[in-house]
Amino acid sequence: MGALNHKFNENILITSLDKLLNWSRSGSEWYFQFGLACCAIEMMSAAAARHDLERFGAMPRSSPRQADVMIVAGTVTLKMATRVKRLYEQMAEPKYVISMGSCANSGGPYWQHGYHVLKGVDQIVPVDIYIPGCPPRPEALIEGLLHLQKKMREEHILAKKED
Amino acid sequence: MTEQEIYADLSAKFSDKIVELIEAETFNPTVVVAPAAITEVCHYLKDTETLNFNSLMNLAGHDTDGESDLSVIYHLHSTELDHYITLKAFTNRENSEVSSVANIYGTADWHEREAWDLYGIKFTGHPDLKRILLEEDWEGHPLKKDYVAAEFYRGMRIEKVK
Amino acid sequence: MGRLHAEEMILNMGPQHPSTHGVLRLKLRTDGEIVSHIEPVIGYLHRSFEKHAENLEYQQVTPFCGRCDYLAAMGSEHGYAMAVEKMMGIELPERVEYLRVIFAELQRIASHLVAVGTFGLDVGAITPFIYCFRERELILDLFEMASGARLLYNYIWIGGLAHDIPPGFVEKTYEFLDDFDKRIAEYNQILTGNKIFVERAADVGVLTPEVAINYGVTGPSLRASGVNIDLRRTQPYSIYDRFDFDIPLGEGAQGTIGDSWDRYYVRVREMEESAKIVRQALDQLPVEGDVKSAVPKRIRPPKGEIYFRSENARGELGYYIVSNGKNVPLRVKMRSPAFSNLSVINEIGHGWMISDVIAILGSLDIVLGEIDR
Amino acid sequence: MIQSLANWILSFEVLSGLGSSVAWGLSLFVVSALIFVFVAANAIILVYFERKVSAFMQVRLGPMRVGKFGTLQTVADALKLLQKEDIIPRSADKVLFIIGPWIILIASVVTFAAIPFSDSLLAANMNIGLFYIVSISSIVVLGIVMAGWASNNKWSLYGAMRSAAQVISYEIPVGITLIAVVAVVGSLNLQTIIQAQGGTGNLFHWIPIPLPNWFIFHSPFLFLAAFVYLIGATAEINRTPFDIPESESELVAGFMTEFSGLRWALFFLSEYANATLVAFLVSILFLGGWQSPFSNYAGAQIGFTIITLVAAMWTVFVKAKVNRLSIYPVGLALIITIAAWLFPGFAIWLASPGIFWMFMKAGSIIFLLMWFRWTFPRLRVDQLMYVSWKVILPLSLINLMGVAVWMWLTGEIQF
Repeated sequence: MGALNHKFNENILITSLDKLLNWSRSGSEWYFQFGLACCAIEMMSAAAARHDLERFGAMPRSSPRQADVMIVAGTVTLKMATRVKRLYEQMAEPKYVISMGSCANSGGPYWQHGYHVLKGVDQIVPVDIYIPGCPPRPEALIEGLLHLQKKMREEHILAKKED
Repeated sequence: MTEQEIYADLSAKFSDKIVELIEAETFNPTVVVAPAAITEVCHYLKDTETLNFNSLMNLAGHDTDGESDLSVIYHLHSTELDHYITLKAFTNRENSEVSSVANIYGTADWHEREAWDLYGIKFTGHPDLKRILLEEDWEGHPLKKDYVAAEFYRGMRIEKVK
Repeated sequence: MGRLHAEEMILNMGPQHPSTHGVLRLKLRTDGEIVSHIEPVIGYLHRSFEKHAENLEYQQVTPFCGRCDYLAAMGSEHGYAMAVEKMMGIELPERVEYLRVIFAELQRIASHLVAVGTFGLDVGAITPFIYCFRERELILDLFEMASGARLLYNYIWIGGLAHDIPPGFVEKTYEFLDDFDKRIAEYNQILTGNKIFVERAADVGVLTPEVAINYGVTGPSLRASGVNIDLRRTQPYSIYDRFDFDIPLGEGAQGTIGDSWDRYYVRVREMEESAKIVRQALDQLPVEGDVKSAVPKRIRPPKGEIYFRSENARGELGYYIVSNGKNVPLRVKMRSPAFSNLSVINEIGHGWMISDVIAILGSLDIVLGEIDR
Repeated sequence: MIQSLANWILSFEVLSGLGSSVAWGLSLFVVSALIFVFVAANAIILVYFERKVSAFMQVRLGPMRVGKFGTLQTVADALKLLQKEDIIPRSADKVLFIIGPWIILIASVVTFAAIPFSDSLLAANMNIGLFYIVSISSIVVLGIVMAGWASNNKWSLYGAMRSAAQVISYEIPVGITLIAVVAVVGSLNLQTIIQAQGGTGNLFHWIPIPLPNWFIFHSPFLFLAAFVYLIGATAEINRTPFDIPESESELVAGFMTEFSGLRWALFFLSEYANATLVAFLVSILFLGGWQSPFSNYAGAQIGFTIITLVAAMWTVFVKAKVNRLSIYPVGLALIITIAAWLFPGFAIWLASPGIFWMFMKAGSIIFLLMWFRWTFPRLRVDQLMYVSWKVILPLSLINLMGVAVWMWLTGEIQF
């Protein structure tokens, strides 16, 4: 879609086409199976039987190429930060990042004395949705995914940018 | 055998290398050993039938207050005879040097690498002494009391601690 | 013509890999499918628990203990609390001891459920993982009733508990225990007896007792090699001597003693034993007694040091605490079982194929938060 | 069918001006477009079907929010994959990387030309139908190796090498089992294979139990050959328990690791096309293709009552769980039985061979393949080779000899 981005001015056909594309993107958020710490366990139980992420079309993908959403679940240490950045760059373009847990948001409980902890994943990767909690409940992760869907629905892929 | 008997046995065998037996202020009596002699002492503890310390429970570095000497603590346990002993080796702060027990106890390999990584205590005779938890290009040994974190690491800000 | 020696390849099973149970990197030197040397690279989750323990008061360190071993947080908090209580010589009311044993054993079942589930996932069976998480959710409900949190609790304080258990907790736990026994039969039917699972796990990564003790392997992985060491029985702490439960050992039912299948099956049988302990503890639970009566106002352990060991889900969890009389510990070193259990992977993993290395890693049940601390 | 289609096009006066070759070309294009649409639509439905089946097997709900009960889920996935950036790694071998997935898709779609969906509905009535399918479907492994090698990634290289070894070593037992079937029929044409399975006979031509004359009941050796073929075919299309080329837990995503967006969708499409192909082949060769199990409408009525009774007893006694979910299958069977008894016309249609039975059998085989995937763990590479060379190959040889001896014993052929 790179060539068609933001090339058309706003009219009925384009906005409805935008809506369709946004619907399809928000309907199938394949998240990148990428757990770091305690939040990864909550992500696994969110994908398991009781809070089933599959209901929203979210399927775990283990390769960065096929994932759209990178859920940074857990503490990003400095040793891991370079890897997180490289994995983010390997993902295919319309990609989003959910920072799950206060460790990923701002360093969390390790903020004061954590010499090896990166204080917030947004220093290295643009983050779309922040989910507070340590660890956030699976329902909170699902709410984060729904917020991301709402954000995707408002995007304009084909229409010109109004800048 | 109780710790006192083991201490008596050890000081009889290595008279000069065993410094003292600390019993006050501790729940497990500790035998203080000269840092260079740790390997022979552990060999002896492990190989003699009556002692048979075949399991090293824990190996920890320790820095009391940022000025005095660093120390390494070994908690040994014999699974057959079910008795315990704790060894301690003091080493000066600048070039801290302790002889390694990695060839005697397999678990000591990683514990010693961690002690080197976080306390800067070198273990002579260790097969592959390099940092285990932090990256190779990390300066300083964080758990020393007088450690001050660097401002940036590879372009990422480390908040000023303390 | 001799062995066709192909050039060896360094394969990085990198910090991000679906079956390294977190951020562990295995540097495999492979010759085709056969792995000739494994070098685990850890430290990707080093959050410096020990640095925090040197700057926070005794009761503030408890949440960080749970965050090290986030699959058995109750067990870690229980170990730390007992270590400090022994230093201060605090006498706990009976009710607190029983409640702590109930929570520690329920946490052991929950942790083994994750271990069994992810081992099935590593070997390729996806459905048992979901079944194990279904039971784990029931246990997390119980924890949520008591402590308010699902995964990391800060519930076992030094000298007592954060809150008493709500009414209806005991009935719900009985309900869970009755339902749980049927579930074990379900796992045995879908995974334990499965021919392909046995083919993939039996005789793979055999750990001999001497190598295990030398490398400091403890917990179910050690007992699977036939060594009868369980701190709840050999060095009973808390009130474990009042319950009768037996220690499942590896018998090599499907292969040699100490293979991956044994490590898996010891965990399944250990879940039954823990359920038995919880049932007995619930029967003998004293009704009166305030859980916060023994919590000291100011925690200042006397000058000195202690090394206290307790049996966590993964093995012998040791706390080496040095105190100088102030309310901030001088040094808290956590001897984490997974740290030593992982160090044995090269010893038992080299010479096998890549898929076996993954099965062996899964059978060792490692948690990276605890390894890197 | 193409013949009839070409004549049908020529029958229009306005088009009669076209030469017969153009009409012939047009009809060829229409038929191949029809097949490709069938394969694409089938993949869309099967992906949704697999996610729902796996969810129900795992005590969860599966896609629910996208469209009613998640029915539009795969449409949303496909549209999203269209929007994804098309990454070709810089150090990848561009040509192989691009044509790899296309070769796999073309190889798996083209084989549908020889599949007879019903006695009149088939693309090309080739007299070498079976041989054509087996030879074309072995090109798939070429595409996999190409894709795996081209993406210059150690994981995909492993996936490609594993799949090459696996598919080649399973071609042989599958081929020998097919020879066993052809030995009974004497022709490679799939249509004649199905026609040879009409009517009812007794089990194994020997035990007097009235059963449809399918090859699975032809002789104990062919009965075994059916399962040998199913195992070999599951291995050939890389589905669990033989899915080591794209095993998630070991090789990240196997040979598909470096593919993103639409290119990866082609892999997904061809995986399900292969699965459907195998399901059709099993039902054609062993379960009598579009033959109906009941010889006449009375048979249909009695047959369906038995099915309903068995389903009801299974739900009430064996599973002992009568809830909203387990009532649906029993209810469906009940409705069909009542309709069969009330309307003889419906019963006659049920008893007559047709596309309904073809899709019923293929659907049940696909459900079986999915059942395998969500229960079995994965075999290791050398165990997989052991199963192929030491277990299935000798078994298929024995089946081949056994079928011949059996036919001689039961007097089908005279020496």
